[in-house]
Amino acid sequence: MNHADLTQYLDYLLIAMLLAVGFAIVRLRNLFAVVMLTGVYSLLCAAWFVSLDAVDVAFTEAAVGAGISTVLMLGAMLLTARESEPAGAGRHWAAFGVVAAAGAALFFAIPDMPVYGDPESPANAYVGRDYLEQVPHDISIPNVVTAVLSSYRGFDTLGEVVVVFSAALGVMLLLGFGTGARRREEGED
Amino acid sequence: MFYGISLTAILVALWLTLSGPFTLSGDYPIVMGLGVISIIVTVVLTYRMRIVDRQTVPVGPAIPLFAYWGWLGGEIVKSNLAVLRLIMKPEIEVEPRLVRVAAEQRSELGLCVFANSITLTPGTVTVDVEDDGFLVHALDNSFTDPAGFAEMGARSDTASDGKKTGDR
Amino acid sequence: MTFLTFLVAIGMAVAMAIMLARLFAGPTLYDRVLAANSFGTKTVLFLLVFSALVGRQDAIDIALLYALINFVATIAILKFFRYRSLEIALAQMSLRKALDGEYEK
Amino acid sequence: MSAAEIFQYARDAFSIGAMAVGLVFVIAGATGVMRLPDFYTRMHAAGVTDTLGAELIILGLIAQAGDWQTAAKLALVGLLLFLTSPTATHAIANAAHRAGQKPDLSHFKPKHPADAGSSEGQK
Repeated sequence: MNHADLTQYLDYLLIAMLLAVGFAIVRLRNLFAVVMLTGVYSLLCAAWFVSLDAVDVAFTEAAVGAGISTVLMLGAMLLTARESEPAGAGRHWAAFGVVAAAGAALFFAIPDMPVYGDPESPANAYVGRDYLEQVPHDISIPNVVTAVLSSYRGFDTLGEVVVVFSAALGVMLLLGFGTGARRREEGED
Repeated sequence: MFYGISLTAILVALWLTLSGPFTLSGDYPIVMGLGVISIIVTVVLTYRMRIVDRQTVPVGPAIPLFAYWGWLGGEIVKSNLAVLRLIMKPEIEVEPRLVRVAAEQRSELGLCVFANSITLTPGTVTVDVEDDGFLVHALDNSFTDPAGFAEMGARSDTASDGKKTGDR
Repeated sequence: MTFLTFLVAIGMAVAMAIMLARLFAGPTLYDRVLAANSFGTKTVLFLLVFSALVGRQDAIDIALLYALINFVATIAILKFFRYRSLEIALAQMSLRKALDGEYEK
Repeated sequence: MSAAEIFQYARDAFSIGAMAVGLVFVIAGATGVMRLPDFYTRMHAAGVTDTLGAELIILGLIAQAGDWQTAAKLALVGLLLFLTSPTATHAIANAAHRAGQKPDLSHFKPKHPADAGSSEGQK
């Protein structure tokens, strides 16, 4: 049996677990458990990305989703309650309507998507093929994605880095990491 | 100096493990250059921080430690089978115990190796470190044999600095 | 051989699902941390087996990253619950002492 | 049959054996985490997975690995798990202990499922 046939069953298992974790995140009231479940959700997502051959996305998802955002959410939990309040009963149906409509639109769009791994799909056909052919001649970097991000779109990546850095600074100022130490020192003095 | 050289050797080995074919093939000078630069920067930084010593680059203890890991592997297999027998019974029947284990290791590394070894063998977990020993939680009565702990302590002490227990 | 690797991967996924059940059930916070940590270990193993199954090495790098992140996240969560804060108080203090000593010279 | 073929078969047999036994340990550890009655006892069951189960599976994969680089990376992952798992387990146990969660030291009788629920230690 071909391994591509086998891995799709693993995909089903991973997606089933993703669904279960998603429902648990919605249902649980203990915010701490929710933070840990979002970390687990990122781990599962990244495992699924690996099986879809999107290794670089999986790398980012594991580092950002499971690593940094878990820590940031814990920092945010310092400033808020440990338990979430149950939502009012009346609001459920409107939200469900919006979610159902968005889901139906997504399902409606599925037939227009290119087949998984299709070499003729728009993402692979035009510029993508040029990149794949040009990278070995232009830059001596083995990974095409890295070459595109850090060389062909270098300024774009620089802008992204600036945005992410200032966002991280803003979050740190908001959450106030390290203020505890300052307060303790002032108390000692 | 010895520790600096061994740190460099470890970093080179790590770089080759993680990007071996690209670096060794010679087709990608950028990758090789980045590797050389990052290794040099790391070594220079650690030198400037003055943390290159026996504790951060434990090459001296590493050799007796590997021999110790061989013995520890046998212990891990034995206690794994014991725990497996306990938890695969149709009816769970365990009698957990909290016991104090005396720890008379000479060095902090020895203490650390001993505590980690206790945790690493299933059935016993170091819960707390106190002044003169560890507080150990054991899954069942059969895991709390003092002679076993004493042997593990002596061996981890020997492994951490290469001397026999007793000649301090 | 391929099929056996596939079976091991399925087994890992089943073990992950069992850990998820413990994560949902709790009942205490430490049960959840333990389950999340163990889930991470099993995800690492799943990725390793998966990389052997499809013959791609890249998944091993992801598994390495996971093993690191899993450890750091577990320690971060526990530190948070021990000190009610994310800063590493002790390390900061000793670092500051060392720096002060350095500058006085 | 040539020597290379015999080596090939031996390698495959070792790999299959190691991975199958490792799988048994991982699944047993997971069921143990589900079945054991108290947080401190569950910790031991998780340890079964982290030590022997993980290392055996990694050993089986190393035997299957085609080149030295894959084997070295797998060995690195194994070393990392070997070094970090006891630290993480100890950190969890220590945090629970310091937070005042008492281990249930009674003899767990299978007849009383009511004993299985551990005390709420969340603060």
